[in-house]
Amino acid sequence: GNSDTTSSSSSGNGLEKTTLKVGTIPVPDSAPLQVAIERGFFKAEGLEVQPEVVAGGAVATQKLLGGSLDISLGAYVGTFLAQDKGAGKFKYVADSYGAAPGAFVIMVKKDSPIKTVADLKGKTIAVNVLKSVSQLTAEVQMKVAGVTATQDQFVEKAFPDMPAALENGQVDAIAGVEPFITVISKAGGRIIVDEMTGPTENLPIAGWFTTDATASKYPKAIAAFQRALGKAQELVAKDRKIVEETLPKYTKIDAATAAVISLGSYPTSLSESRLQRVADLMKEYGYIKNDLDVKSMILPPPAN
Amino acid sequence: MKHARVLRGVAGVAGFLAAAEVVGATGLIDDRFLPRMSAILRGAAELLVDQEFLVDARASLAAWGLGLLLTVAVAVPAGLALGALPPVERAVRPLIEFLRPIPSVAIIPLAILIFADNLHLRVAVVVYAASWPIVINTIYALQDVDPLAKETLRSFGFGPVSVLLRVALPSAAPFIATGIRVAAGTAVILVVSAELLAGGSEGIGIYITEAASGNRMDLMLGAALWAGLFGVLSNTALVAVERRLFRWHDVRTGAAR
Amino acid sequence: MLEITDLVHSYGSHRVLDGVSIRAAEGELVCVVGPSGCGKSTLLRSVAGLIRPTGGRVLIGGKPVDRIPDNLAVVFQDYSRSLYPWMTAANNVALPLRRRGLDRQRRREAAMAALDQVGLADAAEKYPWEMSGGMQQRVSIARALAYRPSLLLMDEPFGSVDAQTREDLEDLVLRVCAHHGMTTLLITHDIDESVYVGDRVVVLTRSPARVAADLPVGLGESRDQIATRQLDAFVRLRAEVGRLVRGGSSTSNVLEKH
Amino acid sequence: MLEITDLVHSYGSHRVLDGVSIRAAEGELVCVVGPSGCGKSTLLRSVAGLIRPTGGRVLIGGKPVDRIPDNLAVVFQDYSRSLYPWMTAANNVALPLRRRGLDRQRRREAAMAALDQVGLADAAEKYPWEMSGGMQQRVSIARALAYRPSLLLMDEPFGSVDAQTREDLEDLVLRVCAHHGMTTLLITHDIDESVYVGDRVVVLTRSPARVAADLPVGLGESRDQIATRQLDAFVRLRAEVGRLVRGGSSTSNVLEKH
Amino acid sequence: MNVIRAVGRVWLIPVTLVIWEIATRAAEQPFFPPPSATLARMGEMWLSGPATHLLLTDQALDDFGPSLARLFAGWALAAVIGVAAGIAIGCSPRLAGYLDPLIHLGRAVPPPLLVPFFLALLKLSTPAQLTTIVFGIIWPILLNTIDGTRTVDRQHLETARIFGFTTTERLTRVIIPAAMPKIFAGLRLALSLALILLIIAEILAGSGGLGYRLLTAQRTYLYTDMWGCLVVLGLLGYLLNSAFLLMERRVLAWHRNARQTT
Ligand SMILES: Nc1ncnc2c1ncn2[C@@H]1O[C@H](COP(=O)(O)OP(=O)(O)OP(=O)(O)O)[C@@H](O)[C@H]1O
Ligand SMILES: Nc1ncnc2c1ncn2[C@@H]1O[C@H](COP(=O)(O)OP(=O)(O)OP(=O)(O)O)[C@@H](O)[C@H]1O
Ligand SMILES: [Mg+2]
Ligand SMILES: [Mg+2]
Repeated sequence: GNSDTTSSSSSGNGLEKTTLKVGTIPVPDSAPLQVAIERGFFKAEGLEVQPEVVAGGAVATQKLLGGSLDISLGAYVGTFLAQDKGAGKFKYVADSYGAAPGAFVIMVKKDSPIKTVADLKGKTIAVNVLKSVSQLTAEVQMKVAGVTATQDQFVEKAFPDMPAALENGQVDAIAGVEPFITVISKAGGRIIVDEMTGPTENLPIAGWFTTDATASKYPKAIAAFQRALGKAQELVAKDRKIVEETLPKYTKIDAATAAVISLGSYPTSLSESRLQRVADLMKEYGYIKNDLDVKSMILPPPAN
Repeated sequence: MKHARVLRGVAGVAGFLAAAEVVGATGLIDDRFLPRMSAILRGAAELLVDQEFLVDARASLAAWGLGLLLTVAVAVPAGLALGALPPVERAVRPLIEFLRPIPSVAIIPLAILIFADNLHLRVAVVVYAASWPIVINTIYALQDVDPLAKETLRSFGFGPVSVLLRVALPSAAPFIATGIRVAAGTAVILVVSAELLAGGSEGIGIYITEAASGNRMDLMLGAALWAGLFGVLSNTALVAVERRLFRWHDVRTGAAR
Repeated sequence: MLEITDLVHSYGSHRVLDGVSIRAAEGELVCVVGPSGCGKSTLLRSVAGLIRPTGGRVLIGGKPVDRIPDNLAVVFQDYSRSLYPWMTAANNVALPLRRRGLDRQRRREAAMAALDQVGLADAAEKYPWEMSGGMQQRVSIARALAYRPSLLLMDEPFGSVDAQTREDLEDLVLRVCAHHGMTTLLITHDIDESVYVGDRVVVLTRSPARVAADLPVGLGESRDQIATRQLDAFVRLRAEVGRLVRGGSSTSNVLEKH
Repeated sequence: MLEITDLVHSYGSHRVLDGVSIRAAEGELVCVVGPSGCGKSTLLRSVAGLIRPTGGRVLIGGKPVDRIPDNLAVVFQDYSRSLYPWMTAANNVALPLRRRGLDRQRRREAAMAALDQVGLADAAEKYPWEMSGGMQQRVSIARALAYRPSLLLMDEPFGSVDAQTREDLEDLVLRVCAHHGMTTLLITHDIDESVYVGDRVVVLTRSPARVAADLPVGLGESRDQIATRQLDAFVRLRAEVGRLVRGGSSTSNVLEKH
Repeated sequence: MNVIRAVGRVWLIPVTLVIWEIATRAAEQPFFPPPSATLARMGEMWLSGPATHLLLTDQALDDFGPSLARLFAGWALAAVIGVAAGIAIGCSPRLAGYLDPLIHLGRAVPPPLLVPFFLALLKLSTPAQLTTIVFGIIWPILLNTIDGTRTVDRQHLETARIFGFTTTERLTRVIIPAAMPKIFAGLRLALSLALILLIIAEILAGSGGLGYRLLTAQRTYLYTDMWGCLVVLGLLGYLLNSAFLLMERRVLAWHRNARQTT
């Protein structure tokens, strides 16, 4: 498109760094990045974004600290945890993904005696990463149902292993996302509860973050990144179709699946108050000990 | 003779694949959760024409090759030094035995902090974990060198280093080579594991991560199959080299390769 | 040149050498005979500095042997284990010549010459495992001779070759040692050989080994396989050594336990 | 009992045996002599079924050798590699006796007796690497004799022992073979020995080996180390074999290339 | 004399510790806590229990007990299978022909990717964990055993054939003793690998044990805890290895003596 023509004009606008290594996870959360790359939004800012797959938020924080990434997608829960434990100082530069109905659910297998959330008491629940947003919201839902979750009832399982683990009885329930929800449903699995209801409705899930050091070293480059991504985020937020088209390009979710799966939301602003909800829940459920000053972890996009 | 071997190998693999398929077909494994062997094979075949996978495979191969070369370059001299100098070996042993059981899941996060470059990271992880079989085999092989062979050269006035390089090393070489073959397999695993755990821009492990996100088990396991095949090929190549280099060893022993 | 004084060696509590004294002048060829298992190889290994004897002293050129002496070559009893299976005969012979500072070409020439001398010119490119026992033994003799050591130790070097080859090799060793003034200690089981080859014959007793007799041969400089063996002195000495090995005591009493 | 007919063997393109025919009757002791590297060990390995000869036939008791024959014992030239280093001398000797269906106690007794016969009663509990070359060789002789095979193959079995022991062992082998009616093929380099021990002496030519002569010894049944060796017939035969080994042609012409 | 020997053996440990302590204090990297902090935390986690339990805390018993049992079971199983299969393959070129490609295929597939297979096939998690361990550590045992079996001195084998040894005798009296040093090299490699695979298996199974503890420590950014786990692993590795060498010294006494020089 017309991105090529604009790129040359804006490349000279004094970016400290024109190449950014950005960690992504091949999940719907990072669709806006893909869109921004494809549509040349970064190029227009004079930025070259090199996406790199990371296995999860924990690796992303390591890679940011080690300097092999400049910016990465990261779930808020994980990053807040890292910040609280003193693993490093991080700054979110853009929101990416938020909860929406049907995108995060707890499932059991067809003939499971578990009917309600309360039945999960003492049962093993698989989450993709321990102490992640999945686990946190599961704990919240259980508390809402009047039972207390214990640490050792959660086990870590990669999403692709969940269907078999559930079927084999290794775990009693799983906290899943798409496209695995669809897979399990097809095998007769039942959804017990949507994790993102009640206290967790619309909970922010993941955003783009960097370290304090990088943020203060390359303010202009980060700002450029924020602008470009912001444009993509707006597009995606408005039109689910774009996500559906983009997903097959950077994940192995095919178009047919992409068309039917439940997606989260793509928030267009980095809202301190929304993120504070995450931090508060974490404090309430003992994930972090101290009050987290979310404000200090946000680098709002330039008013543009 | 050679043909018979190849045929047997093919028969063995075919037999295994067929058995795996039967296990899937009889429902011993639920094929809703684990694709059948035929599906995996189809996935593996699909990968062959998948440009993205080919790029990934080439990247993993490069990391593997570089890693293994470096491993050999580091581990063989280290093994020789430790095997030839028992006091040093005794002093270093606690450290080595302390380090050996540290798993890659713990090493990789460390390596991420130290190596910013993905290639360096994978190579470093390979060198760390694949060195042990070579080091240990070298130490044991050196213990097995005929003392008379060493004494012969010593009696001609050769120094310890000469004896080590001219007698001990050649005598030990066949068993060191076996260590290298073990290491080659380990290195494949480590490259892929490092990619799975640490991520990156290209590599078989990256491809698997992507396939996992779409629940494409067939592609995941197809990629894993290619990694395995890669092990077979590297082993075949190494054996061919061994057969040329160590003919003297084979004829002295009952070795029938 | 070589002075072995009161050499004692025990493996654990098992005493093998019990005060053995042998002297060899520069260029002298001393044969050592003695019953199987009496300690001859042990003696040789002590002289070569390969084992540290429990007691006694070995001097070479006046200096005590505390490590492997310079300018030494050894033909081991177990010759097959002392050849390197990954090298051809020629390379096995040429290898030690690196110590002589020869370049590749010269090493090769020297090795070929030595192999020719032991009748293996054709087998230069063979690997040890492609050679018969006797051929392997000859390669290790060639290796030692090509090295031109000032002290040559040989442990039953002709045990695996036929009578004709053996005689040829005996003459070869005599010639080479004389020509280069090598001091030689040769262990053998063949009594005729010890008398034919040696300037002196040292007879060891049954284990623990002591020197039963140290007999000068005195058959003059030149030897001939047929003529020398028919000399009266040869026949007498041979009988004497034979009797000593069989455990009798010396009649000549010369030089015994000096 | 043993019929070797026109045996041919080549290693690659290198012909080693070139039509060797040897016959041994039941209980006969045939000595094979020949130049180093001519193919004696190759011949023995063919008879033992360890290599498949390129051509010709080996029959044992009328049956062709296509695998290792039953009731066979071999003393290898490279004795040190044929003893198991993880076993004591006694266990090395006793191990094959399991074939004979003896219980542990009896095996042990037989092994001790055999070791005693070769003069190693004291060394029964030693490991091979604690023994001298000659002792190891005697252990492998003891192992073969204790086994009481119907066919005994020995490749220079007395090469590493002293003259006295050698004579004792020669007499021992003669005694045991005669007593148990073992058919024996004995390779040796010692011409005296071949005549003293053998019922027949087969002389092989230089490589590629052919039978140069097949001489009946005919010195009668009983042998004595001193008396026999002084017999005229012995001295004559010895000279004849010596000449043949050195490459001359047979004067007696008897039985040559039958 | 003995003191000097002992010092010679262990001097490197305090030296390394001191250097590490200085380096980590200087770096102030939260990921690299100083060893003193790690040790203190380890004491808290595992060694502050009642004296009746040798000071071990409940957590220590929880963490180590089942882990060690799995470790030994896995290692022993791998040893038996690896040595048996290695000898069979080493002895039979025909069998080797059939199995070789499969073996090399199998050993180059990352164990974590095979876990779904094991889980699907074995359902229960303990056998699946054991299978994971065995599958991960068997290769050095197998390859070294094959090598050892194939390279028995030819004359040893010929002697066995001449005297008509039965297959069992050939195996137990000739091949196994001759291959033993190489098998031991494989077993020693596998022992440390077993610890690694134990951790992986525990992580994958998500149940208790040291691996699970390591994982939770990583997930919650408790780096001191994580390092504590690593130190325990290293110590375990060292102890197991020392015990192994003790055993090896007994079993291979003949070998050491036969191979001694001077
Ligand atoms: N490494 C060892 N450990 C224990 N004892 C040994 C060792 N080497 C040799 N012996 C013993 O020392 C004695 C002498 O051995 P040595 O090899 O010196 O004899 P030898 O005179 O060379 O005999 P031969 O003529 O048979 O070669 C023998 O009784 C042997 O058992
Ligand atoms: N494995 C082999 N490969 C190639 N050539 C061989 C092999 N073994 C033996 N030869 C050759 O065959 C010939 C005969 O060897 P063999 O061992 O039979 O001789 P031999 O008569 O026993 O000699 P010796 O008396 O020296 O032991 C030799 O020239 C040798 O080089
Ligand atoms: Mg000796
Ligand atoms: Mg021979």
